[in-house]
Amino acid sequence: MTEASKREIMIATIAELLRGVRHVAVGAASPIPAAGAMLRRALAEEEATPPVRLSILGSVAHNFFTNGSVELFDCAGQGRIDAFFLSGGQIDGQGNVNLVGVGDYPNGKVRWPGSFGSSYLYFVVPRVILFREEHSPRIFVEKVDFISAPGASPEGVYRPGGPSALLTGLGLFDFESSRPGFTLRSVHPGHSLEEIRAATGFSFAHEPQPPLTQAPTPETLALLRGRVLDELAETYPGFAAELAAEITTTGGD
Amino acid sequence: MTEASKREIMIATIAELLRGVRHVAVGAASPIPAAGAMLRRALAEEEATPPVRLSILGSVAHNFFTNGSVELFDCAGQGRIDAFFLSGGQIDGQGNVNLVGVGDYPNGKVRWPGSFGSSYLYFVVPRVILFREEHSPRIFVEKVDFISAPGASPEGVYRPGGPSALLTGLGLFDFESSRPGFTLRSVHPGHSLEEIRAATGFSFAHEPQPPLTQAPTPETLALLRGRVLDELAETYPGFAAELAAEITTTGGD
Amino acid sequence: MSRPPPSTRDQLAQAATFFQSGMSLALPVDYAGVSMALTWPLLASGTKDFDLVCVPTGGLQADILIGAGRVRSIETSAMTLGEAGGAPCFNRAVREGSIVIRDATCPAIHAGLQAAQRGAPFTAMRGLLGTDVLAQRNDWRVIDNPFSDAPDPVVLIPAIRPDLALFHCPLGDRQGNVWIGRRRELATMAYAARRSLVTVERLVDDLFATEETAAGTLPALYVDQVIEVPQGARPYGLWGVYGGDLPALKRYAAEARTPEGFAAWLEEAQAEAAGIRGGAP
Amino acid sequence: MSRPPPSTRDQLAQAATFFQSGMSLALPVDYAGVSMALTWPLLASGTKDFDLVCVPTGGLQADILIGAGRVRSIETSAMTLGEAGGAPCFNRAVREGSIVIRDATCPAIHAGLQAAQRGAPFTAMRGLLGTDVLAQRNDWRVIDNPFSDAPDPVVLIPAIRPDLALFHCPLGDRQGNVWIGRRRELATMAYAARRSLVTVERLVDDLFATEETAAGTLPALYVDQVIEVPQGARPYGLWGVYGGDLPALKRYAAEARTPEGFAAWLEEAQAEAAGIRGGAP
Repeated sequence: MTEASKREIMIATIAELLRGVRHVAVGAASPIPAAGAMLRRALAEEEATPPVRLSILGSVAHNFFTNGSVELFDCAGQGRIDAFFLSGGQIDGQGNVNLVGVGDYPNGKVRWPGSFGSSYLYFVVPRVILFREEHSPRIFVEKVDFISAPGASPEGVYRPGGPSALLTGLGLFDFESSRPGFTLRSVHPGHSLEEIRAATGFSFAHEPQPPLTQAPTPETLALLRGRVLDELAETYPGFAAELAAEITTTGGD
Repeated sequence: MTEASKREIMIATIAELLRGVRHVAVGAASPIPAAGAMLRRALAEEEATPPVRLSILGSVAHNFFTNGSVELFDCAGQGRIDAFFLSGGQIDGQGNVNLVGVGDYPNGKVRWPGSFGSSYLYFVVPRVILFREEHSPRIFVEKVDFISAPGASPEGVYRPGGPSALLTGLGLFDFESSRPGFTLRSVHPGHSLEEIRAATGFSFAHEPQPPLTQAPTPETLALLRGRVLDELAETYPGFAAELAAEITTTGGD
Repeated sequence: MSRPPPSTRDQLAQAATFFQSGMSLALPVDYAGVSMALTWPLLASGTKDFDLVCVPTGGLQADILIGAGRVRSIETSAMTLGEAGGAPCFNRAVREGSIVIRDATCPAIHAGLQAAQRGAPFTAMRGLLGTDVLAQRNDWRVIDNPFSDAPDPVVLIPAIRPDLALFHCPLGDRQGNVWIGRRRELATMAYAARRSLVTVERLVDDLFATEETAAGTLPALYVDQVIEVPQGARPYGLWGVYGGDLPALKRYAAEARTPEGFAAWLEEAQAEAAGIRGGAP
Repeated sequence: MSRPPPSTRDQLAQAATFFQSGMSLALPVDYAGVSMALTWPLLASGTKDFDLVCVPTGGLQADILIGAGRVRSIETSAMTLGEAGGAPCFNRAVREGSIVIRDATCPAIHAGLQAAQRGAPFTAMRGLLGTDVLAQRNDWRVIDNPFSDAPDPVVLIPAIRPDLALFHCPLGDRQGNVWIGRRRELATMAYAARRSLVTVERLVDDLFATEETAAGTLPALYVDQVIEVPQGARPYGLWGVYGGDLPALKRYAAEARTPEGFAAWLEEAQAEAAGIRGGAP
């Protein structure tokens, strides 16, 4: 079997971050998180641990909500969603997420779509995984221009949820809400601490020599390239084809 | 055609009280109000005035709600229900309604089912018709023992709705929220002001010689005994049979 | 009633793992899917001190639980056997002061459950001001509407989060989804409750097979166990499926008028449910 | 798109009686039943100064209305063309400051509509504290939870009561009922709005004929007019019925990048909608 590609490592990392969840929700346009969640579901079956439920928003086939688009938020508010993914146009060192735009609100120089449900879900989903493949100082800033969702909240604010990790194309960070701030947990193969430092606009804690992000075991990789790729192809045919092509040609990037 | 029976007069009176409504809701166990509402719907068609919608709660056939038992209340809160009927174990001279019981709450000597939706609907439905066929001082009291729903509210309380009339087996009253209190508008044929006074535990305004409650016109009576009786038989077969029997045997009581 | 197959009986017996003393139980209104079938394993479990939440009114099932001495408190907008009259055990318990009664009004119960559905701590509602319903509820609050310039008192209802919702509906499927149709208060109950235990008339293969059936389906996510119990609402009817058994309700109303009469009725009903005799309770 | 029969065209023209300048308009999320077909008579009516409420996010339809200069303000949780990218006219209008933007978050919009559905002046929701979304909304309030002993700030969202809801769904019937299936936000929009104008893929006889279809039906009580417009959501898809036309959305995204490009796109689209040429806009 060829080695794991960088995307496969990210997918396997997400599956690892989702260990123990019962229900994970994924946005329709998030193939890597969806793949990670599908891998976690498959692993749970292999390991005979409690089944994992996966809701892909906007999908007709993988969506078992029947109460309209409010149900995701209600469900999260009831504590029935254990994990969710969030991205951001800007993410800062305090875990604040900006989905609205750059510059002075409201008429800044760049306008993004908007906060969607982040201003709520970030508060109530216990394990929010920040995911952004691109890793650059434009995205990872010292301080966001607009807080769509804050990384941490003062005492007294109802906050059963919040960020647990940040995964990028370069590395994996843990979030500590007590500080609040990020700690680099591992660097993806082919990258370095120095590269991550240069690409990150905020300071973060790290060991002097952070370890490499763990590659999936051969068993996990086989599951990903077999069952999970098949499942993925149903909902994300374009992405699944890309992933399959990577595997057969380079075995990595 | 035989003369209108007392029940037919009450039904026609209700149809008159409902003039101009677009949507009236009726409880499942209220055949006389339902008959009045059906007669109003039929009259609106005859008179080519805007159609009248009738929701009979708890009925499968005459219920077009699809959002469970909350929909009646939501619908009323939206201002989409123009008229509703309310009865009471006690009704007092201020229009207060008691559906809970007699004596000291909660462990009084008589317990009735409870307030149902009255504590809300009485506030938001513009034309609530109080209806109780039995007319006795036990029911029509000076002051209710428990206020399930108040007849009037102080200034500043959101109150687009409230009682508009009280119909009993003896007569018809108007309610004036400014006083607040009842005015006897008419006495049903066969009864008298003195009889009503003796049967009513609260004082009410009245003309020295209140008129008789108007009997339905022959056209209205024909509609009631034809189409409305047929409609009624679908939902209230027992009541419709009783009504039909009254018509053919005595032509009244 | 056709005798339930052994698997149903076993499943009903297993359902006992859901029952704990001191639980709050959400029960639906009489015409909208009462799981009468679950009444017997609930009683057999020996659990008690229930806080009942009737959605939004209660009837036979709640009255039996009260008569059997299992109820600590009841929140309801009404207790009635409908055409069969008042709820005898409830009325007796209220007179004797042996249960705590939290009189409500229908939309307040819906509002409280919907607040729990949304994960909100409370919600606002109109009406109620000047009622003794409000005056007696020290767990409700009145605030001045902060969006209004003029004084505008508004009642706040706290979220109602029952421990367990029990109900019966027409269909369930192999994945644990159940079809509630238009009776969406059953969904609200399940959303709001920590767990739900549901009996169904019959099991089908897949309620998500078509968008038509999916539209009236409560997903398995909110349903902890589904048990097939044909006629599981009897003697109540099931909305749109079968009518109620008024003579049976009237018989209950008459017999339960005294504690002794209730005890006799209950013994007979439990024996019948246990399959010792034929016929439904 | 098959050319609509004259009756549909007449009905769409008549729909103009619903439109008034200064109205607030509720529009659904892109995958859940956007009535693109109503965009053209709305523009043709010449009305403007709309306050848009996107439920809970906006896309092509809102962007067209903004590009055409008809929008005064927009309340939304996001504006996007999905895979086709950002909403070009919206982005331009925000940069230029030509519309008022009320940034929200999805559950706040649902909560506001649900408050209106219940006739409540406001409702409570968790989250939002410490966000700039909240900081920028002077029409929202924060109170201390009156049910909590410890300090517990909670956001209150006022009821959202749109003047008109516009949406498209799979089926309508002769009585004016419409079938929304699982897209229950369409019901919430209609409950909350003063009036609703609905296009449907096709008309059937009676949606209350079976409990299966009744379960996904929004009653005529909340629907002021139903117009049969096959493919009425195009180029959007209709959930569970047909997919979206991504190339058409991408073409729009590219052309509307400049005011001139948008104007040319709009002229062509309106001409096509008026039936001067074949094909859908």
